[in-house]
Amino acid sequence: TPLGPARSLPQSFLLKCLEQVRKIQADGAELQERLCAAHKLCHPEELMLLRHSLGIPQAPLSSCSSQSLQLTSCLNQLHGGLFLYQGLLQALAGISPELAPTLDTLQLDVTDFATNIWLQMEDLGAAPAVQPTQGAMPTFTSAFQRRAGGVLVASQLHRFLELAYRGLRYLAEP
Amino acid sequence: EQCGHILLSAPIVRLGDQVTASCFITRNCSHLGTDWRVVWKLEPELHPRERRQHLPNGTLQSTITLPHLNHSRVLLSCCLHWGNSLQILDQAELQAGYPPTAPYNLSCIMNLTTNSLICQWEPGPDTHLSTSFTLKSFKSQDKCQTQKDSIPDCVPEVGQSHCSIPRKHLQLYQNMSIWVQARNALGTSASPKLCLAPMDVVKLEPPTLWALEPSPAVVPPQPGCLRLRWETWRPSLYIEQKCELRHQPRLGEAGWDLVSALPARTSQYELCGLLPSTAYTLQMRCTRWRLPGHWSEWSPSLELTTAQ
Amino acid sequence: EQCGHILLSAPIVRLGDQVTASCFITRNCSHLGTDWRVVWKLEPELHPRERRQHLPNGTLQSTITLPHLNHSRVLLSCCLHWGNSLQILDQAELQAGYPPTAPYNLSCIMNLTTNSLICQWEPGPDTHLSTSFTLKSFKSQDKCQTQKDSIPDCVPEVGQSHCSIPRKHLQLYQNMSIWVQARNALGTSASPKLCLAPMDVVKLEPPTLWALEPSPAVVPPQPGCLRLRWETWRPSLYIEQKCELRHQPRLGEAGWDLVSALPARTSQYELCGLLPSTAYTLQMRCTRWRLPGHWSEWSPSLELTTAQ
Repeated sequence: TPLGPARSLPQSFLLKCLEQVRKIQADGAELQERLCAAHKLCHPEELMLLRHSLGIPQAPLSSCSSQSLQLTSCLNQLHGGLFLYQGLLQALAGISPELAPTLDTLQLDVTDFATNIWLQMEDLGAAPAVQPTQGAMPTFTSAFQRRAGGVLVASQLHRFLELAYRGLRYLAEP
Repeated sequence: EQCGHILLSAPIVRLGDQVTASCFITRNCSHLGTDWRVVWKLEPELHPRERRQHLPNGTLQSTITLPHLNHSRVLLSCCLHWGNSLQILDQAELQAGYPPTAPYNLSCIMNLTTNSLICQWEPGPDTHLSTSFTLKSFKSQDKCQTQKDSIPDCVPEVGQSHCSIPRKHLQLYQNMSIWVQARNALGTSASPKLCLAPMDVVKLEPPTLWALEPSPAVVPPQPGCLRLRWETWRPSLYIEQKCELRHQPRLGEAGWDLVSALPARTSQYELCGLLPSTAYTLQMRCTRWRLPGHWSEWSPSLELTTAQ
Repeated sequence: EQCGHILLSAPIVRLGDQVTASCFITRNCSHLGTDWRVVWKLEPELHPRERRQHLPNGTLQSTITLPHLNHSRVLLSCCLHWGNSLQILDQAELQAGYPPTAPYNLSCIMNLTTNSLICQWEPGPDTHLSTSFTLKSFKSQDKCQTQKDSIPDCVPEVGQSHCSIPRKHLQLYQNMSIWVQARNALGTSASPKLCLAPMDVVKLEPPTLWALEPSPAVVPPQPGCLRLRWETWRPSLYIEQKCELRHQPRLGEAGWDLVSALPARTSQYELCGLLPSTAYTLQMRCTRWRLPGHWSEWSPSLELTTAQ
């Protein structure tokens, strides 16, 4: 079954991953709450047109769904997605003085999580030969775009992590 | 390029002024088909007049006019009602307020503890805008008509209406011109200028009062008299001073009695003309004297009781 | 050129070591005539052996030897007794102490409020010399054998034996090697190294205990039972935890009873087996669980009384 090597994943690694997902989701929720309170940008659905024009990329996580979980590919997609979100969060720099600390914490936590996944892939001997390089990032040209981008990236990241959480929980089941 | 973009006549205006805001819906939104219309969302909710026009390059310009803006903050969102969803295309924040009025009641005190000139002022009414205050000054060798040397601006902590100019920027016995400048997006104002020499606004710490220890060498005080001594604040010993003593019976409604023009220090002072065997509260304050200065606060009380 | 000049064998030595100091009286003092002699003044007063010699260039060299310096500070003055006055020509300060011993009891806690790793240590005995402590660390991707990334030194406030490494320098879930380096003029020492992942030394704030509001929907508690609920510290909601409850009768000498392995939150908990109609004090603490962490402090007490 595709789970074969799953048993080789240390339980502590999975527990840490689950904790990190929850931590990043909490960071993301705080960023969204603040964007809603300060700038009335509360619903990502109101920013679909903007997302289209900004061209904010999404990250696939198809290999982590519990129905068809392929461990190595799942870890690779998870790392690729986290690496993408590192870039997107970096592109939001200068969002606003009040939100900068929340954005910094979110970025640090995403970077930490990506590192852990990469190291585990190395331990499994499943890490790609070369670290991924960041693709083209959207350019946010106004304060509004950075804030709207913040809402979009945070909500996308939340959905991405929901999928990841289910996959990791599935892997962590004894 | 953005599908929609807001342009304001001015991002910051005077309260009550007119403001116009235009949203330009470019042809980049052409992929939307025709089933959309521009919608402005204002926070707080306002209902301005709106005017639309199609520009030669196919861009739609929707302009709203707020004749008399009487909110200090308005968040404008240019949206599209598209299908059954509302899409936010751009946002802009409108601010309204007043140019700063001149700060007033500027006063300064030379503090010998912190060795700095501490000035404070009244900022004046709220301008509703982010307003910065700066304490400006320069050294002068005349009555502040001409600037001799500059002094770095003193920038108070945010929201504070006082600032301290450190000793290294001061010439204690020369005049300096001091004023407060207030600045925000709508203008600048300045307080009236003070012209003072730091030492002439020195404010001393209060002196210390002591009861006189009864001793064989000293004849006990007369009835209705009290014996005490005092010493001015040590760091001000080099300053010639005069002091004032006030006293009142501890109990009862009698007000303070004042003894003025007392010397800066004395090893023994007898205060008479008081009610016998009555508990008295005494306090003293001092000021730089013959040269100008501020009175110190009153000293902590000394409680003494007159003999029978 | 100076009339007299002191040269020390070493300005800083180990306590108990020998030190020599020479004072060179140059010919520049020739205008003094011959009625003078060299006098050493030491503070604290010591009486070292003195040796004098005339150098070829006419300079007089007076050398004193302190065989076992057992004062941490000695002020040396080279003087001339000239006529009936004592002239100080030069001064030098001798310091003596010990090289730093290795700091010990290094421990660290990840503080989620300040979002920093706070480490503290025991500095070891006084060295009598100005000794600086630096918290050094590096990120590792194994068990701290090899350094992956460096981390800037953490320099504590003067005299403090703790230092905080901010979040931006930390990888919360990766190992880092941490040690304390002590340095003074006589040497350097280092504490044993710790190897830890910051989150594995997280210390949570205590949970909050509440009495359960009596409500029609809820059957009143059995005699000798209490109903309560609790919630862990909000910023730690993402951390899987276990908690412990301790309780004791408010009066009397009975010690604490402990209920362990409780879940991180519960909307309703019934504690039974207690004395009926007795006032109890309850406290709770929690720790990160299945993953390592430190126990929080005990929560503030909740006072509840069991039913009749």
